[in-house]
Amino acid sequence: MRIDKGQISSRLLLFSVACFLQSSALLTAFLTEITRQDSWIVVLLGAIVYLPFLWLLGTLMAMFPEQNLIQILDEVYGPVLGKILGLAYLWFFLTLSSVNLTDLADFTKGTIMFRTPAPAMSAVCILVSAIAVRKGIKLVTKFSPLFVIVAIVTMTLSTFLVINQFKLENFLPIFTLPAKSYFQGTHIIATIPFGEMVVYLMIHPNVKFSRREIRKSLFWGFAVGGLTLWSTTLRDIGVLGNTVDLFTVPSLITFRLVQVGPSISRTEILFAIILIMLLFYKITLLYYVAVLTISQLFKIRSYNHLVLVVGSLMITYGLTLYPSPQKQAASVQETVPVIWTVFEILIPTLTFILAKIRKLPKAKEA
Amino acid sequence: MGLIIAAYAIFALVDIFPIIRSRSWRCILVFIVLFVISLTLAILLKLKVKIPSILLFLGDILKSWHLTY
Amino acid sequence: MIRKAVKMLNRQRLSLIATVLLASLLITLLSGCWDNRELDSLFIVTGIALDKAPDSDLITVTLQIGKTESKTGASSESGSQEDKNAIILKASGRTPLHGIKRLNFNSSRSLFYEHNQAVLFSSELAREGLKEYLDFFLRDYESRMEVPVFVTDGPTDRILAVDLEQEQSAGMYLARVIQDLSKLSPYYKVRMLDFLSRTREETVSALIPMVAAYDEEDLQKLQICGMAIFKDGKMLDSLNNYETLGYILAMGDVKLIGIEAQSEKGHVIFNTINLDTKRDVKLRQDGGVQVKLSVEGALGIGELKGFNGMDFPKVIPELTKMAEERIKEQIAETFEKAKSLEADIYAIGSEIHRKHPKKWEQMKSSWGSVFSNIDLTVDVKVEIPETGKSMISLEMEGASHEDR
Amino acid sequence: MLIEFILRKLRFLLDGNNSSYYQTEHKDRTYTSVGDIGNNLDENLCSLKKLFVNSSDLKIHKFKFGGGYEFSGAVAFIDGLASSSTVTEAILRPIIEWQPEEGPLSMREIADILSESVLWAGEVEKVSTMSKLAGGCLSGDTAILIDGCCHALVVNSKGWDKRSVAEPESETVVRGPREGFTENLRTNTALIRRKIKNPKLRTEMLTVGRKTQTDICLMYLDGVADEKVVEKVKYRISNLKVDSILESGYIEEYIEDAPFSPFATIGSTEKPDVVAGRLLEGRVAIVVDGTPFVLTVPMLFIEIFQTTEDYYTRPLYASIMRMLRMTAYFITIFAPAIYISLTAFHQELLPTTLLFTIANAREGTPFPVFLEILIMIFSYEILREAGIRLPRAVGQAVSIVGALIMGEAATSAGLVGAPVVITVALTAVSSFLVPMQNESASIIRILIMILSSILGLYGVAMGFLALLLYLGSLTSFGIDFFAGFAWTRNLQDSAVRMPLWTMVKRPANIARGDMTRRRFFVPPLRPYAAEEEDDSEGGEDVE
Repeated sequence: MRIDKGQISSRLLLFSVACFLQSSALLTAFLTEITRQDSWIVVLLGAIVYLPFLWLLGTLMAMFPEQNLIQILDEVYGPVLGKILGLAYLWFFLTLSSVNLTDLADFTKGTIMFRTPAPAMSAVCILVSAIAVRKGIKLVTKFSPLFVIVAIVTMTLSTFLVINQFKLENFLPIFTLPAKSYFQGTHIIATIPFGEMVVYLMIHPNVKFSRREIRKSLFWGFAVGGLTLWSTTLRDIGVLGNTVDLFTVPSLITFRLVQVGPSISRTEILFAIILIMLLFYKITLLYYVAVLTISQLFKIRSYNHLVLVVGSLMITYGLTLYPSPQKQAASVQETVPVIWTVFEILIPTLTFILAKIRKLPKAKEA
Repeated sequence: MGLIIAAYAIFALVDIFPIIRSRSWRCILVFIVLFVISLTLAILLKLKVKIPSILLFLGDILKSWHLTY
Repeated sequence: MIRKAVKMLNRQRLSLIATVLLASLLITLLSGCWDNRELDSLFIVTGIALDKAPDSDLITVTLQIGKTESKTGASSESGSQEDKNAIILKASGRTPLHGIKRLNFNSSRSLFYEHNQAVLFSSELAREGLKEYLDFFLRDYESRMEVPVFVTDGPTDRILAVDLEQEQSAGMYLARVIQDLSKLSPYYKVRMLDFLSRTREETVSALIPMVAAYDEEDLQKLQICGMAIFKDGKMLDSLNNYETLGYILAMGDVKLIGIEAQSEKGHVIFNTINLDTKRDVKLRQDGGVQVKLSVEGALGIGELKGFNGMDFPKVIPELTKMAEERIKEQIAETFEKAKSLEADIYAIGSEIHRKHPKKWEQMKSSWGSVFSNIDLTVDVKVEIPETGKSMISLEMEGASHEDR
Repeated sequence: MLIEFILRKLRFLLDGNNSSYYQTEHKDRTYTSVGDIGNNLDENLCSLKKLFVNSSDLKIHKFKFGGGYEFSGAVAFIDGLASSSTVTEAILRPIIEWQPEEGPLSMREIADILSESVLWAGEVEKVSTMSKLAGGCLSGDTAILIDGCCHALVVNSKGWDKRSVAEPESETVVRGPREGFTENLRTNTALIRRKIKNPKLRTEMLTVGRKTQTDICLMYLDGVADEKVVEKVKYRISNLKVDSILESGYIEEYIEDAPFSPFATIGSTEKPDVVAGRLLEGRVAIVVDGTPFVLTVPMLFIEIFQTTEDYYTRPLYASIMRMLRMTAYFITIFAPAIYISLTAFHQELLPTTLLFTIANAREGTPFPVFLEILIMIFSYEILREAGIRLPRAVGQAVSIVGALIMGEAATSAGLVGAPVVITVALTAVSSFLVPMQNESASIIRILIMILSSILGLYGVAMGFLALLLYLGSLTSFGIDFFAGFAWTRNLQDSAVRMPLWTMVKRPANIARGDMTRRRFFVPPLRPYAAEEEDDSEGGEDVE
């Protein structure tokens, strides 16, 4: 019983994955506070650490091509436990989308609109992304090629504009930090930007691709997204050097330093707007997944009437999550990675092993 | 305060009639539950009531198990 | 079929009514437009200056506002001081923000810092230390990181109130001057970010260009007169233009600078085509530091005087030797001054910190003394490819005739 | 009374079927209940007169014919619609001069003989009901009734005076054919036929509208157009239970996918070469009698930026012009909004000198920026409408004088700043580069201006995304209206117009059948290319 009949091609999925990762370029701010100049190494490590789980994600999709995450859970863990895990994942997706939404509102409030209340901005964002979510997966992922190209062009343009302030020795004191902070940095990177790709377990039934193509498109999307993320961190460290941990959003300060002749300066607003559009894409995708999970769990046929309600819940729930940015920064660095690991790595691996033991896909074919 | 009530009333108007017309009890139930939760949260927030955040709560539990950094 | 069409129409009509209602509510709900600041309700700040209050231990904050006069003859805002093209607002307070907040009471428009062109500190204030006054510039959203910083030789309000005929305001004039100077070498322009990052490194001392106002007949003029040396946020001393040249040559990446050389044979001024310095810092076993500066580059002859009776092939090696002597002498001179003040203006400390972090831990505490007895070797290799339009100067004319 | 109204509305909202709608649908079949043609001529004539009661232009002429003038008949036609020369020459004269051979002839044989051999007219139809006879008369044919015969003959004698083919005002062109469609359906279909001389070009006739009985002709290239779209168009048009169709605009509203959207999802044009071009790309053309505007379905968003000249001029220049149109479209929608957000919200984006010039201009102007721009745009819309409505000569003068006085006086009086006038002028001029989307652009411009006056650049960004998503959700007859930036193969003709010899395939999302437009051949750059070229098997073979 597939709720959204929309079918998208595997190339569109590739772009959607790439865009999904690129849009979390804002979150590198949490990382640089811990691993200052070496954050670019940590991003690399995080990517490598996540690769096996990416492979696992691909195999799960190959094993259950027609069922999304909730149905897989029902089948592997049985109806009762499956339902409970489904509810847990529902909470996870809802929290994920509302955290990102509040992130967007706070980022805009922090950079462009200082006195506008954050819920006003998230309300507008929800209204606009509701247009896409109501229409289904086809529209949500329809413009992902555009966003990927815009992200890459912005990244290269901004690096080019700031190149004259790029000092190689800003990277220099390498490996001077304690080992614990490297482990913590890798853990953050592996779970927050990359781990969230578990969301695609809900979307893969809507994608027309053969078994071999699944891993190919997932991997290429992961590569493009990860590469852009990595080069953003490189650029920020190269320009800011030792002051990188001083600022809340380092890439924004890099854009502030763009000085091309007397007239073109202070262009960080334009770059901020582009970052907002990218984050908008990620929020729309998470919003769509949250709505899909609810309607899948409660077996509702047409989900587009629930869209606005879930949106309003996201706004209000998001406001209760983090009373202050300091608490948010602290929790993201310490507790959130652990919680996310449970959902993004432990449960999928468990499902994979159980499915292999009970040889489940075979039962379906028989 | 009034604005929030007006906003919620309007977007309920958008969705309630199609749902009732679709006659699927399950969907109506879920809609009402979600609507009530988000409305109460909004009103509580407006009244500046301190709502404990789930993420921080989970964080403290994990801290007590020394699982965090 | 018709029922389905009608149902589709109903749904569409309903959703249209609802969206229109939602949009209208959105407008009323959000019509607060919080961030809306009309242009004519703003004072556009083009220069901020901090100064020591004459009697008490407070500081005076002087804001220079770009004056906007409307061509249509509508009422123009009268500033507190009649001035042709800039309004000067002054207030005193314990900290910059404290002063500014008091300003808000008597000015009809809100202050707008985004277009600030220059930040000036008076030298007395600088001597007492600027660290505690920097926090406003670091924290405020609207203060830009790439604003150039200056130290004024004397009270700042005289600088800001200077009435220039060409530029709109002194702040803009200073920004233009620094922009041109940075074409000579990037180390002239000190931005707020550079100043902050250097003050943050305790061992490294920052340099800020100094500005002085001087009177020429009735016109007032502004002039950059060297650099002020800071250590840990406090101003120690200043380098005059000549010594600043030595510092610039030591840091490298120099263009268009004029170098003057004098010897018994004649006098010459070179135009630098490009000069770059490679710095090689080595730690000696006994804890001392050995710095080797190798300067290479190309110079063009700007002006020749003397050298009578010498033909061109002999003049060139002579000039090269004079140039190399001159550059070495200038760099050494400034280096001596820096060593005497124990002020590491060349950021050698942070270089050691980057290259040998472990050794740096021990040296950090006693870096002042270590720096003061660094032994410096400078070797300069220069060629002179360009001689301008004419090869030989008039005095040299006579010699070439006889040879032939 | 009020409560009852509310209850009815509630019941309508809750159960959704608007029951009241069905009771009012009366059957409008008054004139069809007249019945069949009888044997007696006078009876038939008086029922015909009863049908066309007091319509003075119905002409009925009785005559006698046959060898000894023993048969009597009558001719009925509408004066003005039927051309009198055909009525007299092609119908009356042959009947009267007809000398029947011997032998008794039944009335039925007479009718057959008349229709096959005697009449000189091209199209003769045997009709047995009065409604068909009346319909024939109304569409310009002549009806022949014979005493004693229960059949009547309807002869094609259409001949009203038509406008000649002229250059359309709305789409002037520098290079390319200048002929435009006229109000007459047959001339329009003929013009298209002359462009595409191919038997596979189907023309299917439909009549719509109970009162107006307008003729609609669907034209499409069999084998190239998508069958599903053709079926959908036919289905939607034939199921139109409407009273009247006076212009193709009616049809456009009735059958388009998104009735409430400001964007037109059905293309309309006045030039046959445009219609021919679109038919070759696999589209369906709807020619409506009585209007020079022919609809082409399905329409894509990209067609706004495609003009006919793009394909007639050099590809490089055409591509640059197309990009210019795209930027113009962006400017006409977003320029006022961006101006508001720059001057009212994010002043730090402007360079300092520019900021001071704008501040000087805005010093002392009474209104906030948003209101100022709204007034100027509102007055511009008034001027534009005045320019169109007035007769051509006066119209031009009004718009120029109005713009000058309005702009100049407002600035000098200090009501409006000069930069605002410049922005509005720029928006106005760039909206003329995309004439087809003019009305939708002005609506969306206002919405985005409101958003930007509330949330500044963030509002503009959200407005842009909403517009993008809304366009993405529109479909025109099942085909994505705005495929923009999607990874498709027919990017060859979107932002850039590739040279003709590279555009081998028809647009993938529209055409279905025979996809190759032309065999891929190397452009005649090489001197000897012409000789060895054997263009034997072209795009499609003509059986």
